[in-house]
Amino acid sequence: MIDQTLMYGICGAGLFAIGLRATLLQSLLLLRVLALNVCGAGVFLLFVAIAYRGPAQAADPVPHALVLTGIVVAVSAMAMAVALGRRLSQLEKDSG
Amino acid sequence: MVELLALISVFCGLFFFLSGSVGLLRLPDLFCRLHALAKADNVGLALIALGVMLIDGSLVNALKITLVWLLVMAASSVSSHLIARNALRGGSAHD
Amino acid sequence: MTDWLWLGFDAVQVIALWVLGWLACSSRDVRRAITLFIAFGLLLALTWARLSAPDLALAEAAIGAGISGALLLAASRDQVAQSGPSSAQPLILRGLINLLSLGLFVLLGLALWYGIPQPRNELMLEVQAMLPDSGVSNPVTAVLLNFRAYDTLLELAVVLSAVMAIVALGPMRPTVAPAGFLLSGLTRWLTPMLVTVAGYLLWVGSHAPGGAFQAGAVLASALILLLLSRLPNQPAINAGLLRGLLVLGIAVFVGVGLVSMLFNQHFLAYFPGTDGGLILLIETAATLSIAAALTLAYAGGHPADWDRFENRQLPDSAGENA
Amino acid sequence: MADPIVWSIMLPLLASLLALAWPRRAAAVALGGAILGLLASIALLVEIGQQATVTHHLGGWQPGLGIALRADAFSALLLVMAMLVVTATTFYAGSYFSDRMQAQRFWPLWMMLVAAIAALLLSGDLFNLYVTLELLGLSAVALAALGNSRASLEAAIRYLTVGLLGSMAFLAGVALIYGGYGVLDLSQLAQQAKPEILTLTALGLMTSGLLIKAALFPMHFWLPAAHSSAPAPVSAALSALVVKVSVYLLVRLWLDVFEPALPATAGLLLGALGSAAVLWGSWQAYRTQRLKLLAAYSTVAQVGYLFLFLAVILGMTDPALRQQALAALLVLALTHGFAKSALFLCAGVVLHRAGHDRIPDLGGTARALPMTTFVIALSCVALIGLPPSGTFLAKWHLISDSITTGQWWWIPVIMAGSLLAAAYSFRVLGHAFAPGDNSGPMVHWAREELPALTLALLATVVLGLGAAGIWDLVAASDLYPGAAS
Repeated sequence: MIDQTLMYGICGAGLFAIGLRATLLQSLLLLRVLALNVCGAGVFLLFVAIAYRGPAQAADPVPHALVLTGIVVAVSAMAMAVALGRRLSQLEKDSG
Repeated sequence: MVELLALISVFCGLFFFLSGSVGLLRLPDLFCRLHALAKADNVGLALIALGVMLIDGSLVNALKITLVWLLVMAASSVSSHLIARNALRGGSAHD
Repeated sequence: MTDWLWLGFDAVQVIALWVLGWLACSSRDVRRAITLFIAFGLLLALTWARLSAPDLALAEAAIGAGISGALLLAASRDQVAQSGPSSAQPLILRGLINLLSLGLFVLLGLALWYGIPQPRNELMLEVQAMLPDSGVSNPVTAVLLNFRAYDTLLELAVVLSAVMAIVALGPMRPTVAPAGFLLSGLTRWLTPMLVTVAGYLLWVGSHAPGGAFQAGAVLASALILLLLSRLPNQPAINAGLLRGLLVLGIAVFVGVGLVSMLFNQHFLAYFPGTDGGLILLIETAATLSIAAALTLAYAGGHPADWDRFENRQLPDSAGENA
Repeated sequence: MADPIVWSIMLPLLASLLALAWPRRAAAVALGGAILGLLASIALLVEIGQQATVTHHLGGWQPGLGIALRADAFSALLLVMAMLVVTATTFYAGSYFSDRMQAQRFWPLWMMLVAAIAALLLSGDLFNLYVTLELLGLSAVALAALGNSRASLEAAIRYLTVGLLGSMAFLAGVALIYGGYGVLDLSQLAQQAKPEILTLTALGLMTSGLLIKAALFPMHFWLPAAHSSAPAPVSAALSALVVKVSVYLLVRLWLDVFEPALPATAGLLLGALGSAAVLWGSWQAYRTQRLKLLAAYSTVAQVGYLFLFLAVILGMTDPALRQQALAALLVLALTHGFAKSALFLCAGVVLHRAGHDRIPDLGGTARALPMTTFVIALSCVALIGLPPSGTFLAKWHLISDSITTGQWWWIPVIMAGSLLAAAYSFRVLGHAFAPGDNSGPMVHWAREELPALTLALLATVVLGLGAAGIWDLVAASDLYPGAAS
């Protein structure tokens, strides 16, 4: 196995765990969403580390395509969470 | 010879980045920090860009790198201006 | 020598990612967390470049750090609470959560260590073998828009449903203050350039890093700049046009898919010889839809005449409902 | 051109686009999309009746390189059930929304949800399943937030973050699987799956992600609020369909794809969680004061039964017996889908007419809304599992299978769950039949009550009497050969 795959794979696993922990611990919506994105970044790093084939060879393009899809999905989800939070704080402001 | 020049240029650039970061952390208020960051980063980036151009040696890429540098300059000056203006109006320059 | 240098670079990179991720996650101050998160995104883009994934580096810089950073910063203005309580959960629960995360990390690490003895190349070789038949020469684009085009179609649907949700929640957030001359000057100067870059990214995606998503994000950033700087004589947003733009990407995609099913038996089986052109057509439509969607996502709601457009039809739909 | 497996997904998707682009006719477009989608799913079922399984290679590429759509009797029957529920609910929703602005925002999202359900049921690719899960999750949250009150927004936010966490866990599992096997296609995976630490970790991650989405006890905490604060048609779809497709996916992965890699105790663990869900959900349903909350808690319990089935099936070795038990699981899922959607639609009618859904204040409902009360009673018959409902058959099967596999300890749980279900049902009906002041005609709100009646009749009479066909269909189809052998 290529060193970088393992190294960055473990880095991804760590980010996944950090994000998961913070998602469960944070109470503010925005911070929670942020933590979810760090968690997602960890999973993406897992994919890209698995795709890596060393400096001389081209990497496996399939995980790259999957991660590209994942990044766009993550942004959509984040935008939606932010909009929900904004609407909720408006309602809270209105009702005092 | 060219490589040596490039290396010197890159390291000088790194020094400017370093001093900019130190300034960001150490200087007392927002305006000083902005000043340090903008100056140091622009010069630092210019030096690194120069070094990379020298190593690369192709004219087309050199033009592209120059364009990148110009764009970063424009963006960073405008954003520094906006941050400073916002701070002046909001009066939160000292947090 | 270079090997050791790379190893050192990788080690610094991994540690920096962990530290930034940890700090961004554990901060209780929203602004601070967002700033750290944007830095984290940029570092991630660097990591993608390091791991020979230039397509991802572009996308991460444009979408992951750029658009989502802008989105989060705008959102941090709206939210009432700027910092959270120090500990929401009881101590036992916190301990359990820590234990769970740590356990998962160890388990994932073990699975990677023992489970992936050597890289599995089957699918990669298949992609390489079929690449000449895909109509494009960038393998990532070939996977995204030909081999696994259906994923991309559904992904556009995900983007659309998020935008529909955002639009349903309320009106756009108002601009805070009119932009100064410096920002509007920059916008005037930058917008055409951004549109050009978006077009370039779209075009170059067939044979080099780039493609619809990166192009859409760049186009969206141009639109967001326009929204922010509110230039004089800027045309108002036309809701009908906007609806059309949002729908366009998927509509073209599904249209191509169904027509190809009519002639070639399989959904999204492009005609031989036309596949490059069809992919470009789909990508162009997708770029426009993505740009519209990301801009609306940043704006955080529907434009002013979105409702008026519906109101105009009110008498009719009332009759239909009765 | 006649590929119903593709049309079942694309027709609702096109309807969603058209409803967004043409808000003026959105209601009609959605109804058209639902009916056409129903027809496509029935065509798919007919095709499966003839050739057992259907596969469509998207893009014409070999599975592995490309994505394949796959269906067997299990997924096709669930799809037909979903489309029936959707069509009835679409009729109902046409007169449900009093705020027209809200209605016009509902239709495109509604059709998107339908497309997502169809796409998930028919997908044969692990990463594609992740995308469909996200599509389903986001459109469901968007619909749940349409209530636009504080309660519904808070519930929607929790629903969103919990769902995203589930998807992330699932995706991490997909990444590991890709690293270890280099494939994403389910049929190729089914032939290769081995019990290794990588497979187990990946399966554990995917399973926990799906358990969160399926709201299995103790991960059910987000469900009651999200399902009970949404508009009635949305609640119906969330409770009857969205939760169920996550269970479907779990069953698919466990029984068809990763069966050789499963440890022996895994089934028992899921069964234990399922029993806790049955007891806890039914108890909470009995104690709650609101009709919609009762329906939501009852969903928690019914999901529990499905996991009891999974435990029993994993304890069997004979493939023929397994297919029979799978058919019984399917009957339970179908019945619950119809009955629960009918119950939520009725709760919506009650909420509209009475202005509240507090169970102790339901007095007089039976006289004011006779048809609605009748439908509630019918759905209760199905939820308890009285004959002739499909649940009766399914539970009877579950009990006898528990005995044959030696897992007798589930039987008291099933009994207690049914008893509690009877208790909460009679509590509602008792209050509804209490004397009240006004009386109404038999059918008051035809556009809302008749769809609910249709669904409830499907659950009690049609499924109960016509279930034999389901057994034949399921017994004949084996979508992922290689796993069972």
